[in-house]
Amino acid sequence: MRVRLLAVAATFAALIALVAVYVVYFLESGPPAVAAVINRDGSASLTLQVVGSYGNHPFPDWVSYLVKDPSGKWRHTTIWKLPAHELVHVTVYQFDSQTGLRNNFLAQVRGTVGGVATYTDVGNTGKGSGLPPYNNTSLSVIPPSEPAHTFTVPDLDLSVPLVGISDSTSNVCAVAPCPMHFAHTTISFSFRTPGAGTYRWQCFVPCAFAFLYGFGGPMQTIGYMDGLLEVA
Amino acid sequence: MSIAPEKVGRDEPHHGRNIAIIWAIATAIMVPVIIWVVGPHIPPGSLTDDTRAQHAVDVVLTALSIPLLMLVWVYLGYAVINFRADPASGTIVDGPPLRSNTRIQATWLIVSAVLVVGLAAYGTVDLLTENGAGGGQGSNPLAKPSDARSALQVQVIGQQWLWTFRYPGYGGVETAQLVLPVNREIEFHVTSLDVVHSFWAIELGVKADAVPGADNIAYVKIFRKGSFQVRCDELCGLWHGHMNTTGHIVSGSAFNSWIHATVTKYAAVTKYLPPYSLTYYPIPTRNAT
Amino acid sequence: MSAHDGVVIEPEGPETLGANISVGARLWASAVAFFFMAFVFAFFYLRALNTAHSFREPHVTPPIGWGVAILACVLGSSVIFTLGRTRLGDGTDSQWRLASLASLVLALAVVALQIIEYYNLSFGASDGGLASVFLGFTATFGLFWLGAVYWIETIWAQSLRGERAGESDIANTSGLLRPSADGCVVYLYTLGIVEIFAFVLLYLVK
Amino acid sequence: MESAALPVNRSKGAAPSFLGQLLGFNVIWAVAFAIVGYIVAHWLGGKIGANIAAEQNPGGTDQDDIAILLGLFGSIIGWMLGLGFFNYPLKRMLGRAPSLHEGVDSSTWRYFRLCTDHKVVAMQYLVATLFFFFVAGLNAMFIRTELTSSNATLFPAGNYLTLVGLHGTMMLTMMSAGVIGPLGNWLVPIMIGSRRMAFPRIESLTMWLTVLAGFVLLSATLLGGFPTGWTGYAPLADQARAGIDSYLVSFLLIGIALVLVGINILVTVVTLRAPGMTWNRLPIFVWAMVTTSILAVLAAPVLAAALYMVMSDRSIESTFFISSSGGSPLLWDELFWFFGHPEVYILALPGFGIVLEILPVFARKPLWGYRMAVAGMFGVALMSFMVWQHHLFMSGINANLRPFYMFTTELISIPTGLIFLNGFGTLWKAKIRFTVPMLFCLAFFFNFLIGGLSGVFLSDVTSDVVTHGSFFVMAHFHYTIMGGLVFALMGGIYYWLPKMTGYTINQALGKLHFWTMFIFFNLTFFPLFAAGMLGMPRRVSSYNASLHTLNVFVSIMAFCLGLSMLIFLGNLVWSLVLKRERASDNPWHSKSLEWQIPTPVPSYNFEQIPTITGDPYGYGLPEAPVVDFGRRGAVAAGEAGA
Repeated sequence: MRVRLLAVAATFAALIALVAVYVVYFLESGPPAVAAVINRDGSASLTLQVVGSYGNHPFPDWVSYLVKDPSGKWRHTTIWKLPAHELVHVTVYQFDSQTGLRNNFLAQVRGTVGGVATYTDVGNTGKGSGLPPYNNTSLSVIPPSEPAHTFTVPDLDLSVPLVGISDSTSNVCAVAPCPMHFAHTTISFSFRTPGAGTYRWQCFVPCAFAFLYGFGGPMQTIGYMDGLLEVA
Repeated sequence: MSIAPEKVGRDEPHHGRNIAIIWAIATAIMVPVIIWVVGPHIPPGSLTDDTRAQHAVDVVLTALSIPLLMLVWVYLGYAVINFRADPASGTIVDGPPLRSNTRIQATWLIVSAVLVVGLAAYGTVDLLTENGAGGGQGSNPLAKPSDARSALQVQVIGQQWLWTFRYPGYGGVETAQLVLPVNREIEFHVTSLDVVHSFWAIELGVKADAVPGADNIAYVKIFRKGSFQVRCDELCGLWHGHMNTTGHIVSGSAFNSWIHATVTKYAAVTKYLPPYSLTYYPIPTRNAT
Repeated sequence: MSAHDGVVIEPEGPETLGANISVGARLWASAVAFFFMAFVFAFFYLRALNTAHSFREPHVTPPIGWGVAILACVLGSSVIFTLGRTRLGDGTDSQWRLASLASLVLALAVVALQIIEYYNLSFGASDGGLASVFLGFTATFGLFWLGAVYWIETIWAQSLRGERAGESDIANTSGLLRPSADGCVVYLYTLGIVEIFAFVLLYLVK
Repeated sequence: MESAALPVNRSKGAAPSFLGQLLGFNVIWAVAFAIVGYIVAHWLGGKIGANIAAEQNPGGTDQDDIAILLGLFGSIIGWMLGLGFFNYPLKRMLGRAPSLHEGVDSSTWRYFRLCTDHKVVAMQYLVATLFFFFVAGLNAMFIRTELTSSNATLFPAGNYLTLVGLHGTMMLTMMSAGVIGPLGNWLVPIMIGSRRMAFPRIESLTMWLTVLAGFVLLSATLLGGFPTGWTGYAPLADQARAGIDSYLVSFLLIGIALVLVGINILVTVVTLRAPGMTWNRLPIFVWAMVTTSILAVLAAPVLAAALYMVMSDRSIESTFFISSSGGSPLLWDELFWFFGHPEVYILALPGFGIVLEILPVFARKPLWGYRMAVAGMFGVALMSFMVWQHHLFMSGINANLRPFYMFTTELISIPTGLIFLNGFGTLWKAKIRFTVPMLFCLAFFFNFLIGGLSGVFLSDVTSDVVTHGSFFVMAHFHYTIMGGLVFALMGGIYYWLPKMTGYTINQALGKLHFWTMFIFFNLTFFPLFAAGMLGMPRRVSSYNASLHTLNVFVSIMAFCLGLSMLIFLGNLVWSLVLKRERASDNPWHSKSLEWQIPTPVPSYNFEQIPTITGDPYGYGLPEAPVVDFGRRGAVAAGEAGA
């Protein structure tokens, strides 16, 4: 009886341990939340970069967003904390090449202050269409073949297409975080946060390499091309 | 413990009659309660012709299920109370060795067959007269409303993970807001750009799967102004649970001014859209280039 | 359980196992038929829908020569095995062994021909609905056909071993050669019918 | 002739030594070989993939599906190799005579390897399916935890979908094996007076494939999870990460196991019935297993084909489900539900069988309307192949088909209703004993009625527009599967486990388990009908805030239901492991054949094949003959064996 009791207790303990492993290493496995920089006037600044290939473990060839934390360090997460009812100034350094949209409707800039975003090509010789590089150009619609990604928060009706670098560019960054000397497009815009809550955001360009409709893998994984805005 | 046959010759109460009386009373109380007290609160309300049809069916089905529910519950309760072995006695007593009864079986079969055929007939007639009751009917609807020709066509495009809407009568303009006029027949054409979604306009009583390469038609006529929720009803990936939006129902004139404002506002992006089509075939790229 | 040791258990006659194999083979054949029904359904369904007008891309033309060869080997293997089975009852064991060997060789030829055909295709799996159905249907048929190859082989091997032991196949009731061969015939004919369907749908229907 | 006699039970020599057992074929080697098999086949698949799909499947992505799928198949081969499933086929290829006997000895090791004793296989099945039942139940608890908040935040959204998929797939697969595996394999041979199943090795194979299927499914958590739920809708399945490969292979294994177990049961019932076991005397549980097996044999192959198509789409990039390239997502819907609807009756029919088998024992009355019950089960089985498009009412298939499928769906309630009439006839003027198994059977009727009536709402297209794909459906099938099958299974476990294990199960704990499970089951799922009608789609992690209170209530009730299942587990551990009180041969005073033989049942079941002289429901007629064992009778052993 005593031996059997001990055996039962040991089995029970082992099962509890297994459940704990399951919860910690599978269920709760997700990226951490990083706060945006809060400016003197109460507004927030969010600095992001988008890379064509993350270049690190576990998925080196996945596209990904990164965010700069208040200490100025690039962090690999897509869960960002923002203040409620405040202006957020977003700067995106976009290092990926152009893919083009599936639904061209998303070629427009929506929900930003002024309905525009500002685009600047850096170290990027020009568009495939032969147009000159953007230089602090404010746009409300961009040609639908140009985006590499979008930054879209459907619940806020906020959507900004992120123009990609030209395919002919050789100076391409392959490992995140990307230093600024690689070819990229800088996109900046501002939007006003709503009341407290958690809002999901995602990319709408079919940019996931090797997945059907370009929408698997990083496009369906929080920490890469999907994330949350934790507005508080 | 020993096993003994049941003592015979004891006066048995008329169980059948008792059960019938209790059942009749319970049904007579519950059916009116369901129809007049609970009935009005059964979703999905009376905003559109579809929800009215659905509500009517739900009330009828609930009311019809009451006699069955009561039959089983009353019988089970009665049996549990009256047909129990005496736990105090150490003897196991057998019940009467009844094997079957053709009359009861035949009655049961006939009654259930009549119910089923009646239900199917009712459902079919309902489906035909209510223009498909808001369900997606595929590209060739079984039942069209009489004023289908003058209906406002709205294309619903599901994509991972956003609903967009095109109005083919207004240059195929595409928006992320669903705005509909009141008191006008509306013809939804639901399709998808990638995986299977399902367009569920909850308060409108409209549900149609969005299947890539297929056109799924649903009709609705809305009677009052207001707003409604749209949700995705078929698992479509990461943000399936968040693929929702709020639609608005406005007066005919307000709709006209809204749609013209939208056409003007979105002119720059509308010129980039592919021509309006009932289905779209995006390249099933696995290679992002 | 040792308390029950020493109980005399009467042995089971071989006819029970024979009946098992006989009924089991028919049920297995029905399961296989339903499996391929899914592919037949897929063929007609996708052909009827013809989404994006891409069911049959112009260059998707399955090579009919290889198709005929495979069909001939499948049917040949089945028929020869069946003929051999009738000899198993006649008492002419040597003819039965020759027939089952011939059937086995033809059955292996089916697999070889199928592989060669794959190397000679003018299209790949991504070339539309017909190409998908073609590759799915033929590949799964090949898998089930390997099962038939295995079955023929065990019967033939058991018969050979019986010969070495000086045992006649008719008497070889403990080996259950006859019910096993009967079951195999059922399976072979099921696959034969499936292959006829495959041939007609994939190669002939325009 | 000497060789004509097939040894069914060799006399058991001394079991091999511990070391001999350890080094022989067993589950330890199976696990080791499965891992090696995965690695080797994955490497091979990588080479093949690089050849045939170099540009599509660049190395480095986790989308190297050829390698991953081949790896999973390699692990199946390794698993079977380690358990010794290839020994016999190889012997047959070398021409050795068939045998029916492998791995049967009296050591505990027989529970950890291929064993041809149907009672050992059944116990393995019971432990395995209950294990995965609890794993899937635990996932349900996590799902309810997430749903305590109306805006998904507790678990990352992708993990939540994997959780939903794991819960659904594991429950569906393990519960379709949950009755036919343990109870079917244990009871069918004994109930029909046989010593074995028709194909004992295949019986063992189905059990070990089911175990592997469970672990392969769990491996999805290591491969990135899968977002499709248990229905695996394409093309989402084509698009998903490699976790879906685990789902596909796992479901394929279950499909194969279902076909094989179905064939095995059918052949056993057709060929191995004892003398006098006419079709009219077959216990109703056996009829339920027969009808379930018919469904399994015919429906599961279609699923296997559909799964193959998804694998093909994912690995060699065919286009079965991609509409831009001549395929169609609707093809998956049709094939999956052609399997899927019979599958839900694979889950329902065993419950009917258990309930109708137990009811007469505790009502002390014959089963009322036996022929009608059999007809009802066959009616359900037949009809279930003709209703599948009611899952596609909103999918945009040809609208003209709907009235037909509405009609057939409603028609299927006629044979189902017969089961209720059987129950009621049996309870009429009965002498009910409220034992734990009986309580579960009575609750079955209560729950299944609600499940059935809610099904009428779903079958009516107009009403289905509201309820389709919502929590209403979810509540509906939990009422039929959990309220029906799981309640019946619990009743069956409490009823037969004393016979199967030789130990009694604590009745007081059993009653506590029953009442908590019954109350909290209803409190959990009944409110969800309302949630569905009010606009809560299935499988969402975020929902309208107005439904928050309702969901919190349901979650709390679900946790209580989970505690109730822990009482069940505790009862099993207490009764079978700790207390261990010997059960008598026939504690319930049943007339059924399985209760007339000694407890524990010897490995050969019957000293002599019995002669059946009546059906097992002769209650009310104390002298009604049921079986003649012949051991004390006039039939000499020599005569019977001739």
